Amino acid sequence: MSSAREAPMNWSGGVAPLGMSWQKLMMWIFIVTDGLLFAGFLASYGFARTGARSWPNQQEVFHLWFISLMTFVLISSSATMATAVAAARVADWKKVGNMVLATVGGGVSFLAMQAYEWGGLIRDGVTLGSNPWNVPAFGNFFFLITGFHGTHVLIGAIVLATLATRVRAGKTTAAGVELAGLYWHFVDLVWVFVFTLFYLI
Amino acid sequence: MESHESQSYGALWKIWGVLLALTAIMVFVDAMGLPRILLLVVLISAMLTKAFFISSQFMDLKHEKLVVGVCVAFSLLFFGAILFALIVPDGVAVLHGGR
Amino acid sequence: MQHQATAETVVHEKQSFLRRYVFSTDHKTIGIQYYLTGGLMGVLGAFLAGLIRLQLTWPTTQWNFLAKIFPSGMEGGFMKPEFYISLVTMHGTIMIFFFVSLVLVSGFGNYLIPLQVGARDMAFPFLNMLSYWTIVPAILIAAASFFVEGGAAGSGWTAYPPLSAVPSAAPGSGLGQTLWLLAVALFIVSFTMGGLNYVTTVVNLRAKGMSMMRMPLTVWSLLIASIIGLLAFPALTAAAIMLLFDRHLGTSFYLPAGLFIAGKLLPNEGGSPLLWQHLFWFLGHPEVYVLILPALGITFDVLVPFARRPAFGYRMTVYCLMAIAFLSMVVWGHHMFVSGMNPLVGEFFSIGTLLITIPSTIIGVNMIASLWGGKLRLTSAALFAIGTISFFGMGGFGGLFLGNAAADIQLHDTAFVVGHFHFMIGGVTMLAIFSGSYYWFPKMFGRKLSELLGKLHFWMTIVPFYGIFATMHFYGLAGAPRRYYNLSQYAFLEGVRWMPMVITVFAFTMMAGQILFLVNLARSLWNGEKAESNPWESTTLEWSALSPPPHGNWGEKEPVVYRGAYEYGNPDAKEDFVPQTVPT
Amino acid sequence: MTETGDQAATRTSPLGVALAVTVWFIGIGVFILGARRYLPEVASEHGKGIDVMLIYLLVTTGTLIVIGHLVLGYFVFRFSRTARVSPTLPGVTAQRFWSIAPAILMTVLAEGGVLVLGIPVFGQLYTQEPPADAVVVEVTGEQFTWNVRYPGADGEFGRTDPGLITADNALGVDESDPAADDDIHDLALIYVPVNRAVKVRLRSKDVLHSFYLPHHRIKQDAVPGMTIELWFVPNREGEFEIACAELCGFGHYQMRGFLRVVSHEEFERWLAEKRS
Repeated sequence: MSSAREAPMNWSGGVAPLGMSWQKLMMWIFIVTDGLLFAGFLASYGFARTGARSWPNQQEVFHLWFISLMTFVLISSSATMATAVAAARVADWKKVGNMVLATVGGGVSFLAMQAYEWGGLIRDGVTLGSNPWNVPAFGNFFFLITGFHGTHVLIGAIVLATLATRVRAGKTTAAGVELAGLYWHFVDLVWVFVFTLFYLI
Repeated sequence: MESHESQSYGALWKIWGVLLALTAIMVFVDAMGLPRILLLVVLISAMLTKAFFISSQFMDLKHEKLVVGVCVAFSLLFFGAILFALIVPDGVAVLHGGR
Repeated sequence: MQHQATAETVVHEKQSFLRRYVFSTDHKTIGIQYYLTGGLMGVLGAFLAGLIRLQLTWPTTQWNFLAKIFPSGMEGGFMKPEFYISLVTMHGTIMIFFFVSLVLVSGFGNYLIPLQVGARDMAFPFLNMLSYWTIVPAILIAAASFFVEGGAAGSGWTAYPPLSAVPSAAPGSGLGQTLWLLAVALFIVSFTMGGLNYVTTVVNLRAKGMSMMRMPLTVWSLLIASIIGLLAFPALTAAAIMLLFDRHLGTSFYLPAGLFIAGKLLPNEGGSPLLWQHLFWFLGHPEVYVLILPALGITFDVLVPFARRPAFGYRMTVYCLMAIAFLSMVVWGHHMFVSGMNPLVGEFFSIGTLLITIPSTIIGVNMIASLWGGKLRLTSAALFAIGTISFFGMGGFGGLFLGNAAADIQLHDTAFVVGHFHFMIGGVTMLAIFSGSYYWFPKMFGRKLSELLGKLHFWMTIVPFYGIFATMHFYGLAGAPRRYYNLSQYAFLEGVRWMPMVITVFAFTMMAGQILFLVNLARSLWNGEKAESNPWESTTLEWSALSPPPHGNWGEKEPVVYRGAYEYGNPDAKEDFVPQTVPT
Repeated sequence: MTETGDQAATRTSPLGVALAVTVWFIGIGVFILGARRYLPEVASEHGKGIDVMLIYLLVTTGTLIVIGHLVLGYFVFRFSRTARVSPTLPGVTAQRFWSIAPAILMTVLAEGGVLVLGIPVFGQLYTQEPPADAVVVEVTGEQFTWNVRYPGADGEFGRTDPGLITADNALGVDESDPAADDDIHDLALIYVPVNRAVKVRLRSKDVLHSFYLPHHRIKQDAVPGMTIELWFVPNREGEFEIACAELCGFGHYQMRGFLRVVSHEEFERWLAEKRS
């Protein structure tokens, strides 16, 4: 019988075996699930791009320096968020508040820049249906993927804004800040892949 | 947890610098017009390095138990990769209008 | 167990009726809500199946009473072909997503996980309630789609584009298809919320001493099932979003150039239908195991207490469940051997698929071996559990044909496939649901189901089931394609014309049998035989709680686990079983 | 209901017997039914290979189903009448053995089967080049029929363009293309000579279809945007049915066509009269 050959109870209730609270674990699993959603999009994009006879040269389509600037903003916001989490651990709530606000600022400006980029491309005639280079898949996947990433940034910004107010009111915990931080870093992580796979390659 | 408190803000901003440097390199390499295959190698390795830094340093996987990081990385990278690897051959078929 | 005496004292907060029975956050209430909702959908799905059988057996007969229910689909009492396709589609969708998933994974899962791991509730009860109240609109939308312009979705539960992507391609591809996508999307959201809860609960909220290798196999299988679900569903989410874009925003993810549908040329360009098939089956195949694995776990949990022997090869079974789960994530392509997929990839998928037979066979052997040396108590629950073993064998060996690329060329999309997956995600899961119901009903409602009705129900389920779906295997071997509104014009089926009638007769016999179960449920809810807290002399944790368990499950003192899940027939125990809570 | 303790003395349990008999009956019944021949009579060269695969699977799985059910039934019969649970618990070695044995069995049986019998046939059908003298025919699925086209004397199909599709130009053939002049068109009817390779160019105008020849063990989806080629050698004269095996709309069941396998002479005669 299996249980007979088994070491005595190897952990007791209440002690998380993975060393993290269920909230944090749940957030991590959610991140994996959501990450696989983007994996699905990016794999499809790989499929479409392999199947496409030609693909627009991103050097000409995008202003890469501008995209790099967006990346810079997002990475910096990620850094400020990490600082906020670290500050929350040592209960430096004033710093937390400022850093979270800075992060929200980063997120909002990223969204603004993305809106500007979309506007520019739409003016150049890039739509879901067609685009100047006759590669519909390009427009399709561009708006789909960046759009979904943008939505995630928006949600993150809203979450962080509420978090900031709660910090001001002193109604939040280090764990809470950490959870919000995890999500925000995930958004940044996704952008790393989108930036490389869609804008550069 | 102790390890967290001992961690200085400076360390985080070092990571920030590294990430920006990597980004800059990627953009620069992309503009250099390397041979395709080499470009892919450089960009993807740089991308994964960035991902590693963000997840381990910012997302604190370095302070979690190893199994967490392994599971997350495996789930995302392996299943992402297998999805890509097994549907792209059909992309080629579509390109040539048939098998 | 003295803490039971004080159990009621824990239920201190007075809840309004609404909080207690409708918007309850108690995992037991939610589990029962799921169970009943799923059961309702099961009845609806069976009704649709009945209509399908009517059409296939008497293609030209007039059914006036049906004309009243479906004025457009059954105009003048004659079934329209497009309505038939909608029936096939919705029967599959409802049975898979809204019956088996709901009852087996969500229903039993919610009810049993906290009780079997010794938690007071799910990790995040509110999210749990949310996941139930997300599935309700999904169901309403799916049911409503029958009555919209063009009828319900008509592209099969696989919803292959372009048929599903181009509204003009089929009557059901209009609003019906949109609603279908909406319903499935909501289901995914709900499942994700549930899955997050399952995994975190099992990992973090186990009782003192409940190490992983002491968990009942039900919990193991539900844990593994929710993990692969969480990993696989995003692909379908992505696919569904792209399909919605194609349908409503003029994109071409799945639509190649030069489509000429309903008399006009479509502007789309640059996509491929193959993409959907890949993304869909990347979910679709693991989804099958999301349904099968809990069924296997439950079967073990029911089999063992009635064989009065420990589960044979518990550890190996756990490892096999894991192996199946992993393999199931990387073999989706065996649904696409003849889809135009790259043949080398196809061969990879074929070889990978047949690897699954190895852990599956081991599990089957362990199930049979669990009876060895025992003293069978043939209650209804045990009967159904034994039936499940037989079904698992039959369905599993059918899988050898379909996983085999060469054999699949002949069998793909024939009735053989229909017979096969009905044995697996129809039969194994359904019998597991029944055995689980007879086994845990006393825990859920404090009363037993009638054994007499239960046994009648068993005979009227298992025999007709074989009559239906074993026959379907042979109908498929004879080449009969699936999803056909009428096969009478095909001469190559002359030899097997008798089969549809046989299938139909058995089908209606089986449906009649299921009425016994409904009667049994209704009757036993109010005046079934009263059951004490451990009527079956089982060892697992849920039986140490009151029947039905109070809010908070355990009274003041949480249980402590000292031993494995299945200590039956223990020679050095005064009774022949030792509950997990008995100190060593 | 549940007989507890030792009430269940060695008396036979009628329910146990009944269940055991049912289980035996099921296993043997399935085997007997499965032993009958349902497959449509094979009419192509590679089809023989597929039949070998199918029969191999029927025999092996059938045997396993019978054995499994006999054992299960015996266990039910035997252990529903025992007085007390056997005191000896299953040993580690026994559990190991019953895991390793099935593993080896299935590896040999399933993997061996597909590697030795399956993959070669599948590979021949999908990866081998057809012989040079193959009769080329283009089959284009549409809701709800099959358009058939032969390249004609020049052996080249005329260019098609979906933009040109009209009521009487179902394929949108570009008449300005000289190669189109001698193309031979037909609807849901394919003429091929016996014992000569037939190369099918499979296309679709609208949605997915599946070109299904039950007697020739051929099934291949027609995917819009792709031209999928497959070839087979019909080895029996006669008229065979074509069906659609991929849900393509409400008329799915109506996509019936015919494959006429005729002698060389008759095929040539038919070609000649079609050309004139």
